[in-house]
Amino acid sequence: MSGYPTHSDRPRIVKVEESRIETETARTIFFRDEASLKAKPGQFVMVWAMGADEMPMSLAAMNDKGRSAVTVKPWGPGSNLLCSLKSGDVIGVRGPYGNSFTPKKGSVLLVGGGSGVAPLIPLSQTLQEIGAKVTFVLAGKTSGDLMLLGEAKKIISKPPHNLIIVTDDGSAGVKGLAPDAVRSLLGKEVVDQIYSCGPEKMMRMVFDLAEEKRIPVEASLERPMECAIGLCGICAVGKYLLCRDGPILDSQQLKAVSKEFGSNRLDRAGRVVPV
Amino acid sequence: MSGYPTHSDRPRIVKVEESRIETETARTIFFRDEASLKAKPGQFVMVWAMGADEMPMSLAAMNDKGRSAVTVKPWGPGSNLLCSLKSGDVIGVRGPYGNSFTPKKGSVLLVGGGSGVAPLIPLSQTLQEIGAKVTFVLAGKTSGDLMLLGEAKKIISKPPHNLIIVTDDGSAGVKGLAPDAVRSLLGKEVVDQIYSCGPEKMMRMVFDLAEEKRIPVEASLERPMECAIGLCGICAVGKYLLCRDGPILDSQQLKAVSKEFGSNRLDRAGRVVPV
Amino acid sequence: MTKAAPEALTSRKLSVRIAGLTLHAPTMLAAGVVGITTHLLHRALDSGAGAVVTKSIGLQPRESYRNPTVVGVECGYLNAIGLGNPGVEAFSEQLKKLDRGLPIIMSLFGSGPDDFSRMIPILKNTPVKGFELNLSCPHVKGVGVEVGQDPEMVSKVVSLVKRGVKKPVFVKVSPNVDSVVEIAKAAESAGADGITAINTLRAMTIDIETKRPVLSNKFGGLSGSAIRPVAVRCVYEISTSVRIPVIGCGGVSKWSDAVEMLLAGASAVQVGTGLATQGYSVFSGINEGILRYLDEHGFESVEQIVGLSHSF
Amino acid sequence: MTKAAPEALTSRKLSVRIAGLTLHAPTMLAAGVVGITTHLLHRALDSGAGAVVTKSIGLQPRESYRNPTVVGVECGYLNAIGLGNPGVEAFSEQLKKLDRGLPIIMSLFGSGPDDFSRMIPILKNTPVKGFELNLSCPHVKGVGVEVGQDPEMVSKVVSLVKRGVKKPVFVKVSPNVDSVVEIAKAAESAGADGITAINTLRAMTIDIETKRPVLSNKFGGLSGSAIRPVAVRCVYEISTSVRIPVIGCGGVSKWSDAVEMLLAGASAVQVGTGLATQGYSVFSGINEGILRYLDEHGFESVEQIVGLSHSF
Ligand SMILES: Cc1cc2nc3c(=O)[nH]c(=O)nc-3n(C[C@H](O)[C@H](O)[C@H](O)COP(=O)(O)OP(=O)(O)OC[C@H]3O[C@@H](n4cnc5c(N)ncnc54)[C@H](O)[C@@H]3O)c2cc1C
Ligand SMILES: Cc1cc2nc3c(=O)[nH]c(=O)nc-3n(C[C@H](O)[C@H](O)[C@H](O)COP(=O)(O)OP(=O)(O)OC[C@H]3O[C@@H](n4cnc5c(N)ncnc54)[C@H](O)[C@@H]3O)c2cc1C
Ligand SMILES: Cc1cc2nc3c(=O)[nH]c(=O)nc-3n(C[C@H](O)[C@H](O)[C@H](O)COP(=O)(O)O)c2cc1C
Ligand SMILES: Cc1cc2nc3c(=O)[nH]c(=O)nc-3n(C[C@H](O)[C@H](O)[C@H](O)COP(=O)(O)O)c2cc1C
Ligand code: FES
Ligand code: FES
Repeated sequence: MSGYPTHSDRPRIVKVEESRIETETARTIFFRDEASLKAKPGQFVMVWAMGADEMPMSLAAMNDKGRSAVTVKPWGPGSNLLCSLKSGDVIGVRGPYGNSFTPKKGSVLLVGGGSGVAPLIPLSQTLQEIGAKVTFVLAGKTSGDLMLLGEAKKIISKPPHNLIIVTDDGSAGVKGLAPDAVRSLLGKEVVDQIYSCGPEKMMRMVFDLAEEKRIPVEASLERPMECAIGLCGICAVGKYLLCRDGPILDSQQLKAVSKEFGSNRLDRAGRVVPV
Repeated sequence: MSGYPTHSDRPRIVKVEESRIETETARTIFFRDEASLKAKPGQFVMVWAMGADEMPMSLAAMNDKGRSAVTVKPWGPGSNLLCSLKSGDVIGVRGPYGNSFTPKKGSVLLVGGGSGVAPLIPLSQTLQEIGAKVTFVLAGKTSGDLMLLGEAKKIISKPPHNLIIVTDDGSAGVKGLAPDAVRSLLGKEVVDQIYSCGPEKMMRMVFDLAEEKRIPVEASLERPMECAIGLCGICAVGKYLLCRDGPILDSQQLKAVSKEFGSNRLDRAGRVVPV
Repeated sequence: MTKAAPEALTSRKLSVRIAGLTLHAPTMLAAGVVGITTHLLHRALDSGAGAVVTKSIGLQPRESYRNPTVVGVECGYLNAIGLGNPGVEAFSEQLKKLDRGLPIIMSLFGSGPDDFSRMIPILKNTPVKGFELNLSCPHVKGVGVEVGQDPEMVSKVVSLVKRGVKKPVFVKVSPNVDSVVEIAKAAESAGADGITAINTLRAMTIDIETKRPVLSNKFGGLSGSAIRPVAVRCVYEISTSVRIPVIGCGGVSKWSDAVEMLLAGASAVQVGTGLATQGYSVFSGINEGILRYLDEHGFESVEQIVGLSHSF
Repeated sequence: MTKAAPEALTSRKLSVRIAGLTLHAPTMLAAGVVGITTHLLHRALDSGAGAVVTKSIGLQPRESYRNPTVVGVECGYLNAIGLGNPGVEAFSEQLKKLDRGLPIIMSLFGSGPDDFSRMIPILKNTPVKGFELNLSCPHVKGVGVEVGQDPEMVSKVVSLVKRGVKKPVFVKVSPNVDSVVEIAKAAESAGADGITAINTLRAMTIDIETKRPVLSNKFGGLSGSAIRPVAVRCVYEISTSVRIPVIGCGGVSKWSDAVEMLLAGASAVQVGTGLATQGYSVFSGINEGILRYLDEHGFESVEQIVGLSHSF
C-alpha cells in the first residue's frame, strides 16, 4: 500500500499476514508495521477491527523476522472479529503506546495467564539476552487454553531457565492456579523480580504473595480504553491513566491503587464495576 | 523577549536597534532577527509597521555584526511610520522571502537607484568576496537622495572596483540619469553581468541597453504584496509571482514580461495601472 | 493541593476571580478530558490546574460509543466519545468523597429543559463550586449543539438551572453556529455567570485505504491546535459583546497560547487536548510561562492582561 | 494546455464530468488564490489543474484591506484580503483576451440580489464555463457568509443568477453556519448546479508581544490543513443530502487529502493554501497520486471512488 503520511495516533492499515491458531478460539495475528518493530516488551497497540471495535492489545512479538503480532482471545464483537480474520484481511494499528517492563538481571519470575502470556514472550527473550535466570509460569484453564506455548518453549529451552505449565484441571503441567505455583516456587527459590500479566485477580494474588516476601512486582493491567493517549480517562486505575502511566504498574503503584487492583474498574459509562 | 515558537509566516517582533539617517526622510533600520541572518542578497522580508501596514523590504544588511537592516523611503502610511521609529520601538518581521541574485565572477555592473540600492549593498560584498570586478552605479535625484552611500564607499573602496555616483542635477558625481551612465560605461568596458534595483522605468532602460549588447541582467522588481507566499496573486508580473519567482527576474524572464516590465502593474484592487 | 507547590502555583499574580470563584491560577482542565473520576480530577489540581471541569454528566448512565472514538488528524484530534457517563446520581455520589473546598465545576448535558429539571434536585447536594452547561457537543444527536444553536432553548435551560442551583453557571458554546455572540448574549440575559468558548468543531476523517470513516460514529469533534484561531476569535467576539467573564478553550497547550487567549478577552483558559500532547505537566508549564510573561511585560497580575487586545 | 502534459495530466481515468463540464482532472484552483490575472489562471491550468476559479469579483472595483492581510498560524493561514478586485467590468474584459475553451469558473460576490442583478448583463458576455457564488466569505461585512447564512437569501440569489446566465452555477458554502446541509439544500432547490464546500472558518490571531490582532481587519478566514476535517465532514453531509455534485475544498495539499475528499463525496477538489505550501506543482502532484491510488486499488476512473465512504 502506497506510503502517505499519517498521524501517529491514526490507525495504519496493515494486512494480516498470518493468523495462527493458539487455542480453539484464540489466534495470534501477524502483521507488518514499522512503528511496532520499535516497541518495547509490555507496550501495546490499538487494533482496529473495522466495523466492530478498536481495542488495546499487547504486542506478543515486535520483530519476528520483520513481523509483529498480537494474541487475541475472543470476548466481544471486536476480539471475535479479529479472531475470524484470514491472511490478506486488513486491520488498523496505532501506537505503540504505554510504558514497558523494566528488564532486570538476576533470578526473575514471569507469571502469565490466558492472553496475558503475550507481552511476557518478548520480555522473556530480552531477559535471557541480558543474562537473567528466567522462570516462566504459563497458566490456562485447561491444556487447550494455553497460549503461545510453542513460543515459550522455544525461548525457555534449557536450564537454568525454567518453564512451568499450570492448568486448573491438570490437563497439562501442574494442576492448580498460577498463584499456587508461585507460592510453592517462592518457598523454594530466591526471586529478585516478578513480572505478571493475565486475569487481574490472579495478578492480585501473585502481588500479595510477593509483598509478603518483599519481592518487587511489575504487573500489566487491562482496562477499557478509548483514546490510549491520556484524554478520555476511562482507563483510570486510581490516579493513574493505564494508557500512559501503564499498562505496567510497579509494586509501589500497585500499593497506591490497592483498593482498585483486583477489585474494580470503570466500564464504558464510567461506572465503577468489578474487574 | 522570551522565545516561543512561531510560524515562519507570522511576524516576529523585533526591536529597532538603530534608525540611521540616509536622506532627509529615508532611514536604515537595524534589528536582530535569527532568520534574516541567513538570508541571501536580494531576498526581502515583510516588515510590519504596526497600525499602518506590512510591506516588502529588501534586506540592506543580513548580518552586520549580528544585525540585519532595511532601508526605507517614505511614501505612504507604512513607510512613513517606519521612518519615524526610534531605537527601542518594535516592528514585525517575517521571511526572508523570494529568490536571490546569482553572484557571478568576471566584470559585473550594479545599477541602483533610490532605495533600490539596498539589496545591491550585500550583493556587492558577496561579489567582491568571490573575486568579481565590481562597478557600482549609485543614483539619486540629488546628492541628498543618495542612499547607503557610506556603505557603498566602504565596500567599493579601491580599484579595480569602481563606484560611480550619478545625480539628476549633478549635485554629486556625474550629472544625468543612471541609464546614461550605464550607456557610456557599456561603450567603454566589457561587462559580463548587470544587476539592477530601483525605479522600474530606470531598470527597463538599463535592460534595453543590455539587450542590445546581449549582456545578461538580473533586475529586482517591486510590486504591491499581500501574502508574500504565493497565495494572493497581487504581485503578478506576467505569469510570475514576484514574491516567489522573484523579486529578481533574469533577462529571459524580463523578456517574457516585456509588456508589463516598466509599464504596468496591479494595484491593490487588482486593476492594471502604470508602474 | 496535597503537595508543596512550585512558585508559579502559589504566585498571587496568577490568581483570578471568575463569577465569584477564586482560582489560584487561570488554567483549568476542560470538560470531558480525563475528568471522569475523582482521582483524576484531583491529579489535575495537584498538577497546577486552578480549577477542573468534570466529564459531561447526564440524567441517566450512558455508555460511550464503540471505538474508534478518538483519532489523530494532522493538527489535532477528532473525538466522538458519545458523552459516556455514569449518570448524575452515581457521579454526584463519587464527588461527595472529595474535599468540599476543591475548585471543581461539574459539566452537564441534556436534551432540553426537562432533562435539566430532573437533574436539579440531585445537583443541589453535589459538592461542586459551579456548573458548566455543555450546550455544544457536536456529535451526539439531540443534545449539545442542537440545543445550543437555538437562543430560546439556551435561554430556557440557563434560567431553569440558575433558579435551581445557587452556584455559578457557565455556558459552553459551540463554534458550529451562525452567531456565537447571539448565543452568548442569550445565555447572559438568562442569567449565566460566564461563557466557556469553545467546544469542538464538527468534523470527520476517512481512512483512504479502506474508504471507511474512522470514527465509529462517523462524525466527531475537532480539537487541538487546529481550532485555536477559531477559539480566539470566539473569545474576542464574545468578550467584547457580553459583561460576564469568558473562559477560553480550544487548542491551548503552551503558555503562549494561553496568553493569546487572555489577551483576546478570556479570564481563564481550559486545556483539553494539550493533556494528550504534554501530559499533566501542561498546567504548570502554562502557569510558569504566564508568570514569566507578566514579569517581562511589567504586569502585576494576570487579570491586568485580560482583553488587552481590545484596545487596538 | 500549452505544454506537453505528463501522463497523469492526460490519463482518461482522471477525467470527471461535473454539472455538464468535463475536466481532464478533478483538481481545481480555489477561488481567490492567485486567480486575479489571466496569466496566473493560465499558469494553474498549465500546471495540471482541471479547472480554475477566479478571485471573487464584485460589482465595483474594491481595494484589499491594508496589510497584514495574511498570517501563518500553527496549522494553516488566516487571511483577510477583503475581496479586493477590479470589478466585474474590468475583469470580464481581461478574460476576453483568453482562449474561449479554457475551463475557467468565475467567482462572484455581492451584498444581495441587487448586486447580482446588476452584474448579470456583464456576465452574459463573459467567456467562462460557469460561475461560483461566494456566499461564504467570513471577513467582509454584508457580503459572503452574512448572505450565505440565510437560506432564503441563498435561494433568491441563486434563482436570480440561474435565470440570468445560461451556464452552470456553483454555490460556495461556509462552515460558519448552524447547518451547512440546510444551505446546500436551499441552493439545490433554487437551481444550483453544484456546491463548493467549504470556504474558510472565521478566526483570529493575536500577537502576544504587542497584544495586537495581527490582521489589519482583526478577523480573517482560517484555511489549510487545520480545516480539512471540517471540510471533509461538510462534503460528506452535503453529498449525502443533495443530488447535485459537490466540490471539496479546504486543506487539500497532498494526493491523499484529495482522495479523502473524493471518498467523502466530492466530485472534484479545489486547492487554495496548498499552493503556498507546495507551489504550482501541487496540481500535478495530486493528479499523479490519485492516478496511482486508482491503479493500486483497481479503479478505472476517478468517478468510481466518489462517495465510496457512504456505504459504511
Ligand atoms: C494494555 C492492554 C493490553 C491488552 N492485551 C490483550 C491481548 O494481548 N490479547 C487480548 O485478547 N486482549 C487484550 N486486552 C483486552 C482487550 O483489549 C479487550 O478488552 C478484549 O479483547 C475484549 O474486547 P471486545 O471488544 O472483544 O469485548 P467487549 O465487548 O469489550 O467485552 C465482551 C464481554 O467480555 C468481557 N471481557 C472482556 N475482556 C475480558 C477479560 N480480559 N476478562 C474477563 N472478561 C472480559 C467483557 O466484560 C464483556 O462482558 C488488553 C487490554 C489492555 C488494556
Ligand atoms: C521585493 C520588494 C522589495 C522592496 N524593498 C524596498 C526597500 O528596500 N525600501 C523601500 O523603501 N521600499 C521597498 N519596497 C517598496 C515597499 O514595499 C513599499 O511599496 C513602499 O515602502 C511604499 O509603501 P507604503 O505602504 O508606505 O505606501 P503606499 O501607501 O503603498 O503608497 C503611497 C503612494 O506612494 C506611491 N509609491 C509607493 N512606492 C513607490 C515607489 N517605489 N515608486 C513610486 N511611487 C511609489 C504609491 O503608488 C502611492 O501613491 C520593496 C518592494 C518590494 C516588492
Ligand atoms: C476526548 C474528549 C472528550 C471531550 N468531552 C467533552 C465533554 O464531555 N463535554 C464538553 O463540554 N466538552 C468535551 N470535550 C471538548 C473539550 O472540553 C474542549 O472544549 C475541546 O476539546 C477544545 O479544547 P482543546 O483543543 O484544548 O481540546 C471533549 C474533548 C475531547 C478531546
Ligand atoms: C488568500 C486567500 C484568498 C481567498 N479568497 C477567496 C475569494 O476571493 N473567494 C472565495 O470564495 N474564497 C476565497 N478564499 C477561500 C479559498 O477559496 C478556500 O475556500 C479556502 O482557503 C479553503 O481551502 P484551502 O484550505 O485549500 O485554502 C481565499 C483563501 C485564501 C487563503
Ligand atoms: S484510554 Fe483514554 S485516557 Fe487512557
Ligand atoms: S504577494 Fe501574494 S502572491 Fe505574491
